[in-house]
Amino acid sequence: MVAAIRIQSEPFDAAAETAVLAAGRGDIGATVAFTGFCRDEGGRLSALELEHYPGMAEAEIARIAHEAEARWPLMGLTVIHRFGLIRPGETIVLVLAASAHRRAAFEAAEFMMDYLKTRAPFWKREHLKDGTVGAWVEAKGSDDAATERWSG
Amino acid sequence: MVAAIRIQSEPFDAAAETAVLAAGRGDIGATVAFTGFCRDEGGRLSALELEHYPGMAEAEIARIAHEAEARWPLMGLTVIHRFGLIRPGETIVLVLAASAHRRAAFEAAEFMMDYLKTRAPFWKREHLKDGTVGAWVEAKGSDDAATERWSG
Amino acid sequence: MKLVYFAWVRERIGKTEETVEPPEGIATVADLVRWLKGKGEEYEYAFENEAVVRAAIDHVHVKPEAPLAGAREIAFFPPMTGG
Amino acid sequence: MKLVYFAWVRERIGKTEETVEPPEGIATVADLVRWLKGKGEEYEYAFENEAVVRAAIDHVHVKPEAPLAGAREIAFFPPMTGG
Repeated sequence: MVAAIRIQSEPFDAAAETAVLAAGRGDIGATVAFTGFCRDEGGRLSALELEHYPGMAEAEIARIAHEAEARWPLMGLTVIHRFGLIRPGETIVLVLAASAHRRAAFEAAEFMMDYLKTRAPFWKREHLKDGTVGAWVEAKGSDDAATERWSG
Repeated sequence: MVAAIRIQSEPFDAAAETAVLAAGRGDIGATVAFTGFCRDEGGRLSALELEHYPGMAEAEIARIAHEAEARWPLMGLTVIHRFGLIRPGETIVLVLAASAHRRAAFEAAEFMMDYLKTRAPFWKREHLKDGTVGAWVEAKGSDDAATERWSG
Repeated sequence: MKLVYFAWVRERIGKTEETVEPPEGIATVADLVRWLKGKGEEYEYAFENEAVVRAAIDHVHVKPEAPLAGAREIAFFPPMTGG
Repeated sequence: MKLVYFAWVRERIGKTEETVEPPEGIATVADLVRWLKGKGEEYEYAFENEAVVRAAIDHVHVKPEAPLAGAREIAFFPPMTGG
């Protein structure tokens, strides 16, 4: 299985990605599609700006995907991460995992997300409704803790 | 939040369901869409026949959904379960959970699936490639174990 | 009292549903199963392993010791295999 | 050796990338950070809390004790907040 990894500024079509993954296959029993959205933070935000490290973003996500493939019997894995200016309600990230059984698909998708949050070189900055550019979003200890639970 | 629950013979459109759930909302940060597919079991199967208990199927899934809503801060929950003759590669079930953060969406979707498997009144029977109607699918102990881990 | 059957319980009994009037003293689901098993081979066969067959009263899962009082519809079926 | 900076590390240093030639004896990422901090206030500010800034050599995350030998591109950035 080769993971499909794309870093792009354009929106993605989760349904089309799922269709591509499952097309003509009788062995897939379960897909889990995680979609991350830009929240408006109680109406405060006009957008999130996502900066990334081109080249390393693809390489690091590929390393995480290889780790997932080694842990679970996956039949498909698609990761799309957007960059640039993203408005509230728009999508930021898609992780799509396919397997014969549900547990592997759920766990692989959650593993991918936990590692993406803490290891993929992306940084978010808030753009506020009042027109100012706000602060860089701070990394959360809870995300490190979520990643930690996969080791050991 | 009111869960959307549908029992139907027709296929569903997971992307359209996600769009309905997320439309015009700035508070949703994560959706997890689980899709269950009919496998061909190594080419042996021509279809799965799904029998259900009308009335109780809706009621039982609503009870499971209420339990999920009590456990996680959900902003949307959609469950669609098909019945009738379903061919390999076709979808059987969709569980779609939305929340502000990813962990709640992942856990609620997995919880719903574990309980659907063991408590929702549906029964599968195999139709084989050779034209015969095969056996009723036997319940798996691993599904009971998966449900068990949510209690306590 | 209306009884409904599903999957292989339905196939073994040979009907989808029926209305029965059990005698006095049949107070629980377990009592009802015992009484049905006395009605014929098909019921004997369907309930040959009583621990496997599940029951619901008015669309709610119940245990064998559940009382029948007030029940409108009682369902018998194998362990569920949906999802 | 090419250095690239991201997010607030980039903003504090005031450039996206630069090529530097550290003197002999600068053997690890930690050595490089110490040397950069001596180059000016903007580096002092960017690395004021060294434990927070992350590094990568040729697109792979590394620890401060990682050797620089053979490195083509060294990146410095804050903890990641993607996903």
